[in-house]
Amino acid sequence: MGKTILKVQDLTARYGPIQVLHGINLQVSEGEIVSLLGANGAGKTTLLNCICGLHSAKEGTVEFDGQEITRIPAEKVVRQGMAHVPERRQIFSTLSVEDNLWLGASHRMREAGKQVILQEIDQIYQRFPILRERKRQMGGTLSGGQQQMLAIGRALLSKPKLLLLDEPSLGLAPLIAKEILQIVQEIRDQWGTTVLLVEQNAIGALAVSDRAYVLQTGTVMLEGTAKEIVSDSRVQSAYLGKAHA
Amino acid sequence: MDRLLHVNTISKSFGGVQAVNNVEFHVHAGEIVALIGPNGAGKSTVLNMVSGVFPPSSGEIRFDNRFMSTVRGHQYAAAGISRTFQNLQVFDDMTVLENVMVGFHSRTRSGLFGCGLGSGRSRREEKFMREQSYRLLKQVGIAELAEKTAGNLPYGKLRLLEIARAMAVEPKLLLLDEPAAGLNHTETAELSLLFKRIQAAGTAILLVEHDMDMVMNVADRIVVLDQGEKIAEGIPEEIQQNPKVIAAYLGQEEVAV
Amino acid sequence: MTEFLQYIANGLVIGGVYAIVAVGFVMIYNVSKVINLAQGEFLMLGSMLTVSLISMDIPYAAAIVLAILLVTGIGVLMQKYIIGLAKKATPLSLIILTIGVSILIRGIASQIWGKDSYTLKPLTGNDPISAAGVSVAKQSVWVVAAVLIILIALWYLMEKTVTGKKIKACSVNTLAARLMGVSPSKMAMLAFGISAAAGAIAGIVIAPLNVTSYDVGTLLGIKGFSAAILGGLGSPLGATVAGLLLGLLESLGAGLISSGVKDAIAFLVLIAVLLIKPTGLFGERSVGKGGL
Amino acid sequence: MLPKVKTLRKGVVVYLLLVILFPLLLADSYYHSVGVIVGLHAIVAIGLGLVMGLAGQISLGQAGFWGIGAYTSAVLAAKYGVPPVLGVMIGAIVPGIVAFIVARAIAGLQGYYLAMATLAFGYIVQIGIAEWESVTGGANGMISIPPLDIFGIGSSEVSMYYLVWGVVTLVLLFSLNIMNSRVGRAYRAIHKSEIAATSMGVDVAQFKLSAFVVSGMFAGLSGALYAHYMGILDPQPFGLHESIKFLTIVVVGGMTSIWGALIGAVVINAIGEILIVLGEHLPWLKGDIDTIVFGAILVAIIMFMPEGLVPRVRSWLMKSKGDTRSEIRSEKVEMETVS
Amino acid sequence: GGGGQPAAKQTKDPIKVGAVFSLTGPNSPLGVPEKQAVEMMLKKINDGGGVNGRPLEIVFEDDKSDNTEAVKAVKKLISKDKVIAVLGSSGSGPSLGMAEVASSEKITMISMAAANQITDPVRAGIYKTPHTDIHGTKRIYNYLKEKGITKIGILYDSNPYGSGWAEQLKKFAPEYGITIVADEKYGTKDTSMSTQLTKIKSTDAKAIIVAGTNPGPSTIVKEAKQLGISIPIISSHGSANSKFLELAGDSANGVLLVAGKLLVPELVEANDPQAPVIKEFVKSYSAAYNNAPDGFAGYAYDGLNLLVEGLKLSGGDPAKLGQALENVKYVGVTGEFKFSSSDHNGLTEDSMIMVEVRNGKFQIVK
Ligand SMILES: Nc1ncnc2c1ncn2[C@@H]1O[C@H](COP(=O)(O)OP(=O)(O)OP(=O)(O)O)[C@@H](O)[C@H]1O
Ligand SMILES: Nc1ncnc2c1ncn2[C@@H]1O[C@H](COP(=O)(O)OP(=O)(O)OP(=O)(O)O)[C@@H](O)[C@H]1O
Ligand SMILES: [Mg+2]
Ligand SMILES: [Mg+2]
Repeated sequence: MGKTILKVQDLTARYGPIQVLHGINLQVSEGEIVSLLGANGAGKTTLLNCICGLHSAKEGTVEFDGQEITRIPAEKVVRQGMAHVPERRQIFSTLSVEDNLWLGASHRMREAGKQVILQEIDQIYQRFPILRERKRQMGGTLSGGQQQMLAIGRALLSKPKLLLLDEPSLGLAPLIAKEILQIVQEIRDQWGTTVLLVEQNAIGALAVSDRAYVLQTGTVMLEGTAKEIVSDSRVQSAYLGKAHA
Repeated sequence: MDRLLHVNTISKSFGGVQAVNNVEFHVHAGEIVALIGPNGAGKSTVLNMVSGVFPPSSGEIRFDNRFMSTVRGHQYAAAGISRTFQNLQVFDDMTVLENVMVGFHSRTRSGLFGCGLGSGRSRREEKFMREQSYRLLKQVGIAELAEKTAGNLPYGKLRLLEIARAMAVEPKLLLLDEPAAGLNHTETAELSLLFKRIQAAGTAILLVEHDMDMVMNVADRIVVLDQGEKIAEGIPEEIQQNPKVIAAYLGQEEVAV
Repeated sequence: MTEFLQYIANGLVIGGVYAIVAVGFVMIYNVSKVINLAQGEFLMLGSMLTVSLISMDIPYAAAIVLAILLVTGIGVLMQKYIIGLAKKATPLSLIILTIGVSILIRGIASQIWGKDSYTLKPLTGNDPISAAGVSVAKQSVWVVAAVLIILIALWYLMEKTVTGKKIKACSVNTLAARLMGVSPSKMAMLAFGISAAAGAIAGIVIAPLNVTSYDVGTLLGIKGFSAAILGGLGSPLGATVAGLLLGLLESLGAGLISSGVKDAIAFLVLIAVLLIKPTGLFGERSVGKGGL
Repeated sequence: MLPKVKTLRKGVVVYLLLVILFPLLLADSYYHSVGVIVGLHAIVAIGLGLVMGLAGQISLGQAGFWGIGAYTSAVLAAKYGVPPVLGVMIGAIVPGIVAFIVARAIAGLQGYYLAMATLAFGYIVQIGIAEWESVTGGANGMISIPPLDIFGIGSSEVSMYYLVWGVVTLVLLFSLNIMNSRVGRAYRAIHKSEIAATSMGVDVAQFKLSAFVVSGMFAGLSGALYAHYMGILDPQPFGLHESIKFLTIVVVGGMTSIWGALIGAVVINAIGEILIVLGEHLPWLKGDIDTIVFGAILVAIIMFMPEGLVPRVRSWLMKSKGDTRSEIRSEKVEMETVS
Repeated sequence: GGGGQPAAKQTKDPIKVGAVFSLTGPNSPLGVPEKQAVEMMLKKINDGGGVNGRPLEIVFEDDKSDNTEAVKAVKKLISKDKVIAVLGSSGSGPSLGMAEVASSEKITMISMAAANQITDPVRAGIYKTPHTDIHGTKRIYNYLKEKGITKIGILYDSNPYGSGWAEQLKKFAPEYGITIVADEKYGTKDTSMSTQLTKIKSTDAKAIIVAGTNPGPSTIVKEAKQLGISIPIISSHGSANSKFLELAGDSANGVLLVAGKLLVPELVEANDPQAPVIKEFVKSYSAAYNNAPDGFAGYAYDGLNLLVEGLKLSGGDPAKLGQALENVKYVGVTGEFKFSSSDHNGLTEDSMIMVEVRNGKFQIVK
């Protein structure tokens, strides 16, 4: 494993007066896939939002690639090489599929050049052929699963060092859901992109992860390698359901 | 058993996209039918047509011995159909309880002037709605959140809230679009139990869901769509073995489980 | 017959003005979903500043450029320090906010320039241009030219550049735009700057046709808003067509029916169009009931 | 649930005391006339609040209904000798009918398109009044409209005050009742998601329609009272300027609250009165400085409390009581720019 | 509103009078000079020992050019300040609203607004000083008759000022043998009137009468020129001021206007009874405010003087004031006022003159 690319220290966050994160500590090394598990409302989404600057943390620090980014707004953090596939997808509903993808690469336009990006978009189309078929359709009229593919494709186009994925398999057919997780692994293997993954499908997620954190009501309840987590009895009963019980 | 819902060769196209193509199936009273298929197969579109969001381009839908083509959107609730949404449509500035109370709209009558003047009926209905809504919240297990503003709930709880709100209509048929999305296994298992209870009380369910544990667990029958067409129909055991379904949707491993 | 042609010519000139104002509305709306009812004040500022600068013995052309730059700056500042800070405002309260800003600007203008009207001399000579019994002021040509230039420039920006895509992205989904590395507040400032500049240009090209004063912005703002809506809020082209149409309606209404009800006729047609096409002539793109 | 009802009652009692005592405490007919105007604005604003805050529909043409009410009653009384009391009632019904017809046509429009259509409606009404000279007196207007004289109380300033505020009270209670009822929730549901509301059985079109009709009636009622109070009418006050004033009142007071409309009317008029008094003492506050100040206040209120005065004050009070609900809600809006 | 400073040694109770002018809002270009004229005259009156030996005190209010505010203001003056008479307001709408209150409260009022309705029908105690549109109409029609013009087009602002004119123009046309062949209006804030002019041009009108206040008429004469309209344009007193010349520029040349004599003080004939009054007023106003008075200042000046005459006649008894004014004969800057029980304006069309713009200057016609 390489150097630490993301380091979260004593992070707290609140919505108004309600505190939802109580001192989170978390580290991700370059090239790792790390899963973030936890029940509904545990604070996974909030944590991701704090990391990328969509939500501003109350206390604590976030370090990314050696720089502190704690209260830097998302649009800047993204340009430093972090991509975030947010909860509920957030695609540009009235823009075409292709424009959605272009926007993913928009902040690299100057350095990379149009040709390179066209090629990259083509790679995304190869991975998700349905998107090529629908490239003129408005994003908002895609089916739920198609939208999810678009959101992931769009994020990949920013060539991130660190990719945050918030429930990428939500709403995907089993076949695709599995494929997405494989894709996550491929992305890491091909490009060395580091991934921080939030998933409800704990088994699937752990299968592709190196390490994992389990969040419970805003605190880290457990951390360890994927193997350790899978075999933890508390995790088994709470998150893995009957399949492993 | 009665045929509660009969979907008779309906199709829908959006511009050039043939989203649903001659799909036919039915749901009996008190039955749970699952509608599955790959992303973009047309499941939500079918659900939208059955719930009156838009009409089919061709074909017809019969519910409770009525042709639904002449029924207007807001009359579906009174007719006995209610639904939840894949992309949540919660009234997020109302409290959780109030959200459910809206569900009682079709079962109450007091009008603008009755409510404005505080008529006896409006007050009786208000009390009825409050009590019943609270009961429904208990049933789905979020009664303790009753007075919270709905918008502040986490995703999973919102799904439960939508179910409670849909139940308030006292539907004969409940349409659920991916109710388990975003829930973990434990929560999904609880939800399955809830559906069984709803079914036991006599409500039929048409369920769109990608979580095969849930589908196999609760569905009496399964209809499989692919690219807008029905490719299979049967009881869970049959569907799990159906090679077409495996190829298009489930994938090999799932069968092994 | 010549009257009829003259009505059309008159209508197109007024309509051109409405069109430029409407394009300003569309521009800001496209980025921030704000209807900036202070748009008319940009026109007023453009013409009044030009008048003032000329009276300070600054050459005509320089005064115009300077006035446009000043108004652009005011537009940017307005976004940065007022509209942009009202993050929690709903669209309805944003309407009131922009109305408040316009009252404020108008009030300040009346302190600076008083309530009197002023004239601005035409860009090129006073003589009318006539053909086939129809005559228009030479200045009208400038109005038409301004419409075309602004429209083409905007079309290029929105359709052919990445900045254009970024602007659209902000309008559709700000959160996602931020995740694409696009700063919505910068885009909004850009949009306000462009709208303000367009408004200032409009103010300057029309002032010589009649007069200008601290309160010319109000009515032009309303007319521009009408045209923006009639065209279908998202579309600069729609706004232009609708602006011209509105001008024609008023002129033909006054010419063929009655000058007392010309505005009523224009508004009735507007409502009628909305009844048939609820999102205007070139309706905004919407996903309708998709993606439920 | 129960505490809500209690605070409501407490609010109404305080309100009634203030309304009754005001003319006695400030026993000067000038203040009574200010009170009358505030009341007239409040009636319109409460109706507009129902349309905007509850049903989420914007109206930039409310002064149109106000004007129809005013002219209906004035013409009936001045030209046809109809007793003003009857005229006022008809003056409420006619705009209601107009609102019904207009809303049937335009209630299907969304957002700014609806705003434009209502604005256009307002213009058409104003032009119509000015052009229908034979009945309305055209741009020159009408004079000598008989005053309201109910129960022989006479048309003194105080009796007008109590009459107007009696109407305000009825309108207020009616609207408060609606707010927390089946109908009110249906409105709010439409506001959030028309599709979800429809699937719950809410007839969206009909509800939007009824909100417009009620607001049209309230505006007409106020307009009719205004006509008899002023004694003269011309088309000038019934234009966009006044519509915007009503809108401002509602937004400043807080759209989501019925009390907001009332408080908004008080606050906006109070600002006007304070500026008049200040102008007498601060010579530099002459000329149109007061419009600048007014514009600035408007901007400041929207910037710093976009949800409006009443919801803001309420959340302060709740916070001091340890209740945090509405605070969260305002926080939420920030994230909600989402789609 | 401050008020007059009573001279130091006067001990008697002041006579309290209210004045409502449009000091802000669209009518403020009217209201501000009106207030200035009143303030100037007030100082002079009190310096000269007041009225009937009592100092005069004037309480000023601003109606913001708004009817409702005007009504509120006059109520305030009556109930709080206990004034015995009111001057104002500048605009017709606010004046009519005030008149309603004043007549029901039996307070004397003198308005500075144009509308004929203020004094027609006559109401006890309600007066006005400006020329009405009737005078203007008759003056113009007399001129047209002399020139033998019988067919005209009219183009007027749709506001009360323009509409009032239109009403009189239409009413008196038959009496003078004139046919109105085009009847067009425009909105106060409209940016172009070309279409209305085109329409008039297409008729056989031999003259255009324009009724409106600035800037409308200046736009009209400019556009008329662009359209090549060559028939005479006659404009109402609403645009008879130097601003019109400035805004219309070259296009103003040849335009005829009907106006009060105050427009051209130096051209008033010496044997005119108004000549000394006008001269004196222009001198003192210019000295006080550094610019020449316009017609509005004149209306207010005459209004206050008329009120003072009335106070003198009634011996300061507020109850008799309204009646007493009917007997006042007074030569003012606006004209020679002869109030009577059937005429509360007291002017005739002789108080108006016709002027023509030549080389950017007003010249009296004939
Ligand atoms: N905008 C908000 N305003 C107020 N509270 C919020 C807001 N968003 C989330 N919360 C609260 O913060 C807590 C954490 O929410 P978060 O969305 O981070 O959880 P999560 O782990 O992502 O849940 P899920 O699995 O359902 O997506 C929850 O209790 C939720 O109610
Ligand atoms: N309004 C629309 N315009 C154009 N195409 C549409 C529209 N709505 C749906 N579609 C297309 O119709 C097809 C079916 O969509 P639908 O939402 O029914 O799929 P689904 O089976 O629910 O998929 P998922 O499981 O991903 O939610 C998709 O290809 C989608 O892109
Ligand atoms: Mg989450
Ligand atoms: Mg779907």
